[in-house]
Amino acid sequence: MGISLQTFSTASEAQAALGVSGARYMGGGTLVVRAVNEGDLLFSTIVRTTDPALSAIGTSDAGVRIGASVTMSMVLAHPGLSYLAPAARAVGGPAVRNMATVGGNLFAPAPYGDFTVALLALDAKVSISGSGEMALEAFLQERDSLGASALVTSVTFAAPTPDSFRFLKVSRVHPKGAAVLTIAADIREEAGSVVQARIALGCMADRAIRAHAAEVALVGRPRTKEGIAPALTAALEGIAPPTDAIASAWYRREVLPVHLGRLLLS
Amino acid sequence: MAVKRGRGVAAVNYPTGMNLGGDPTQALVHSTPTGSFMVTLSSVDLGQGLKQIMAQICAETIGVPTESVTVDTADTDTGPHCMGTFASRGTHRAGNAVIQAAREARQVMLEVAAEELEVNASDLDTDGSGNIHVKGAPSRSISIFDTALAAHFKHGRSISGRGMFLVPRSYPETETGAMKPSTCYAHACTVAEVEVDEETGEVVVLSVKNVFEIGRALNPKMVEQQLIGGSWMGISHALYETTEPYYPDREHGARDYNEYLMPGPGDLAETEIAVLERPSGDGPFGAKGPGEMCANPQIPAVANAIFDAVGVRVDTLPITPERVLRALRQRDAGATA
Amino acid sequence: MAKISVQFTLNGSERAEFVESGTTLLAALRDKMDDTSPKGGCHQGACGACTVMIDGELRLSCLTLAETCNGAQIRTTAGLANGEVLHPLQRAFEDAFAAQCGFCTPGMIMAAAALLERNPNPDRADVVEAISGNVCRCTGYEPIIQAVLLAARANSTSAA
Amino acid sequence: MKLSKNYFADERTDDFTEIGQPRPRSDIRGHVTGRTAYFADRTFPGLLHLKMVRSPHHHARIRGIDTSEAEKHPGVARIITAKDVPQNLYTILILIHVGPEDEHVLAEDKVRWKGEAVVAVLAETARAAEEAAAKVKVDYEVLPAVLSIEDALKPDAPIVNEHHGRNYYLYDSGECRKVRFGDVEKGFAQADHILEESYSSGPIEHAPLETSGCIVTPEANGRFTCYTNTQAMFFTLDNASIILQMPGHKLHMVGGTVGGGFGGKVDVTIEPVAILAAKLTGRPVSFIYSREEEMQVSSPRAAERIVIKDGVMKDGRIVARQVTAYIDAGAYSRHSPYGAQKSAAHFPGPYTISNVAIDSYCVYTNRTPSSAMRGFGVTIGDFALEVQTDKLARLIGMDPLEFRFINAYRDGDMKAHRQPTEGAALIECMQEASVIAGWPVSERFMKMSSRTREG
Repeated sequence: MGISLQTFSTASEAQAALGVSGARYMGGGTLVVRAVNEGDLLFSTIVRTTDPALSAIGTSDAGVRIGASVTMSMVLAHPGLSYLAPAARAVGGPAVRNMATVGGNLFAPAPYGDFTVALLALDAKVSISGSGEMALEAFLQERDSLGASALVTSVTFAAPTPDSFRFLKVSRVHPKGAAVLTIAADIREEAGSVVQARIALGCMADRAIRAHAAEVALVGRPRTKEGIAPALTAALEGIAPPTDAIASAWYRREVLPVHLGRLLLS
Repeated sequence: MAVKRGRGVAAVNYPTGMNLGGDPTQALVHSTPTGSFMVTLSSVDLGQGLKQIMAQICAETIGVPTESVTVDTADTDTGPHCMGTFASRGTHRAGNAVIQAAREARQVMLEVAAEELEVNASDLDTDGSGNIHVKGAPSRSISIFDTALAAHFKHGRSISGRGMFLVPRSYPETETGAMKPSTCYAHACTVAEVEVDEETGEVVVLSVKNVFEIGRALNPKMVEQQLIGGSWMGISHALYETTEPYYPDREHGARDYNEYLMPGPGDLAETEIAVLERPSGDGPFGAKGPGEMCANPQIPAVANAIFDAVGVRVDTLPITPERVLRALRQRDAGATA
Repeated sequence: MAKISVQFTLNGSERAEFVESGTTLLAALRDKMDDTSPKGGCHQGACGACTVMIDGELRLSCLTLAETCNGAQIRTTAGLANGEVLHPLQRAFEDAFAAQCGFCTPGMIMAAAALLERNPNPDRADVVEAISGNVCRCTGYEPIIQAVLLAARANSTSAA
Repeated sequence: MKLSKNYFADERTDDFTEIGQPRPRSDIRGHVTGRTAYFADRTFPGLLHLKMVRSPHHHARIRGIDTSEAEKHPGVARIITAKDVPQNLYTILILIHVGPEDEHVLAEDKVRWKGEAVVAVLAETARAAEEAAAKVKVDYEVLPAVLSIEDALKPDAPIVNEHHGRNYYLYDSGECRKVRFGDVEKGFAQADHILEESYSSGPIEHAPLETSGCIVTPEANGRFTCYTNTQAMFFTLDNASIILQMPGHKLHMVGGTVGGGFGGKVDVTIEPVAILAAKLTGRPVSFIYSREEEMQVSSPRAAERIVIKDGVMKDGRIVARQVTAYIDAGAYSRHSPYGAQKSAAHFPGPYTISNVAIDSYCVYTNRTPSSAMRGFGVTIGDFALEVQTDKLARLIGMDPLEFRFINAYRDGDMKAHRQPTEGAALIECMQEASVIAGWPVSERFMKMSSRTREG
């Protein structure tokens, strides 16, 4: 059978090609080519697009749009996305960051997908070729049932206010290591108390999730040791951390409140 | 953050070689017509630098510069038998074989030179830079280049030698276990300093101070390489490595370098190394095998330092944050009970 | 099986070959173009031994399909030296005894080269970050970090 | 690095011209230019790729193997099963008369660990080999598996390996290698304190950057050249010769620089089947472990369980040490019977103790066979010994470093395995450590010497 690569100049053509059985979309190749190398026989056609729209980053007052083919290095290099730099730097080493894409990261299973955790805390929306926009949180829940022909073209979100966005990746190995857990939070404060909170967690399920209960528990309270205490407890609600080679479910659950507390108080 | 510091010590020894099965290595040495030397082995260079060390050993023994010695190895058509590169035996076993072969070759070389200079071979010495001279009379000399040419084309001599190092097999005595499992022993002592995060169980190794006694540092820079790398591997074993993190459960075993945990370049302990040399009676120039030992003392030293820091013992390797945290929980439960 | 033509510049030389579709750049370089300096340590993108530069950017050749490189400028460690004159990084790796088995060395040197081209005066943290995608099992990394810093110092001295 | 030349200066001459010189490595230029030749840095026209079909079960009976669909797959050159291997049953150490043969090159009637080699598929491309491997049908009857040392040693445990007939290696000394020195019970009776503690470890991978592998080419003269990264050329050649029932002169092993070993390349699981494949197809064959195979299929350092019971006096002397060590060999011996024996000789560590009893077991489980690794038979033992030593020191309220001086072995001391100590230097290492680590010890320890019992 062998493998064949099909390259299209537009996303819509690529999306059409994905309708064929045995086709898989390739972003930067870090997931798909590895699968080929490891003898994954579930696909035999690789589809990609060189559509420049997918490699574009747009920042305006209306919001931020990052094309699905934008790499982590491109995010790092963009002066308007400095708040996302820690999340982009959390992905792989320099060579991987030159390849790994924002779109691909949305499909990375735990303990990977650190950038997606950041996007989730920014309440990003995902644009899918031919079927419009959906909230990232919903996308993550449904991504496995969207079908092979769903082609993500971009993510959009409103930029956080200065200093409202926080990101933490805990790994065993530094500076590059798979995550024990990842936390991103967009915390808005007024007059000494939290008025809006979005917290996203990586490695607390098989994919990134929102910590809604913790967000609720944080609003209206000061960002102090006592103030955040209910949120730290609430963060454990609804999590189902995986056990893998990096850490056990038990350990991830035990240290989540510790790291969340440190991030919120930093 | 509740971060505590502690330090721990460990001292170890390590046997050179594996003579429970007999432990042989052979070497051949010969000169080319123009006085370069070839060492032929079947021993394997794994990156520890066996080729370079054998060249230095041969050069020292014959009395020539290392650059003039080529080591041809890891080929069963040309190289005589070697048990293998393991058990810290490469330098010691192959080195001894090379010395024996090189001595024999040197003797032939001096005999040829003696005929050329019309003196006794026992009156000759090498100057280490390619010449043979009469002891006490440096002007009466002949180059090794000319000596080799004369051997090949005039005297019909082969400047060559055979070397064999064999530690005879030791059979353990059934009842007492009396045995001679190895020859000389290398030694080490490590002091490790750690920081333990009591809330997460994370351990940072701040520093390791390693002292190694290795018989003889045949090439100090290469010794240093191996000792630094070994020290890193010891820390890695202590805190990170396993193919089966939930042994004996076989699930979740590492499949790649992301899942198989080892300290990255951002996790390095400040590493200090001191080397002592107590030459072994049977080692090449007194050398022992430090290749394995150098990764051992860090493991218990780190474990002991963790205890010193937070008062808990983790007696299972690797000492992961999870194991430390569980032990801390147990400690705290015990304290309140 | 379908053969695809690939054509790119490898260390300054125009190269063209037919490869099977789905062939990685690593396999194309090693099996078709006699450049075995990139090593296949994992084929998973997790060890860095296959690291090369494509159009000036660091990439993993094991995760790059050869046919996506048409028209590209590819550089490997085999092309770093200028004849007998070593690249400063190569010299520094020699001087600092920064290689043992040598298998990670070509990838490590490419990662370091990408750093120095962007940042001629890196500090230790920059070097650590730059080589973070490259695994070494022998050296414990410290000699490698020292070698890269040494090369950077040598560069700045020679430029002064 | 500091060369501390003041120690043992009277036992050395340092008047060498080549020895002791920090010469550059002869291979370094190749390393930095990417020109060092590793075994896989070769291409051959018509090269076939070998992909191994492996057991998905820890323990299972093979009821049947159907390769008919795989054989028909495009690009497949040959399928190899157990019946193609001339001497399928082997064990590595048979060369030094350590048997019994207990492992199949390719599984016959049973598989005994998850990952065991069953069928070798040879195809024109790696992809075709993967595709064909997926079409090999093996009918397994899953059997109860033994996954831990504890379970293996239970009286009613399923037998892991019938060639041993029991779940441990049988030495001439019985179920374990024994070392007996003095009278350990008498030692315990006289001790002020007894401390018994257990230690354990998980399996550890060598993780060399270059995975294990070889490329074999059939030569015109009927010989086979095997480019390999084995750590032991003749071990590999001689075992291949036995397995293939092929005289040694037909085989030519060629190494080169190996991309890291650490003991992980001393098994003979790759070359024999690759040489056989080259013989059966008449074509060059490449068999290189994937990284996942290197991690999970190649032998790791064994998991171990070590129980140490010590008797110690208030003044710091260890008067009795009993060690029971269990090495998890996995399903087959490989080098483990030797490792357990090396372990027995290593205990009780670099200390002089009058009463010692060591029992070292090599235990079989339905796990990836373990084998040699840097520090074979010693590394985990040293962890246990030196943590135990720390506990003893704290038990009697003594500085851990000073405690070690009191017990350190010195020249002339008889070791437990009845070899006199020679060339000891533990004391001097500790003295130097005391200085460089700023960990002061009493003056009397700084005056001690490994060369004399005085002080």
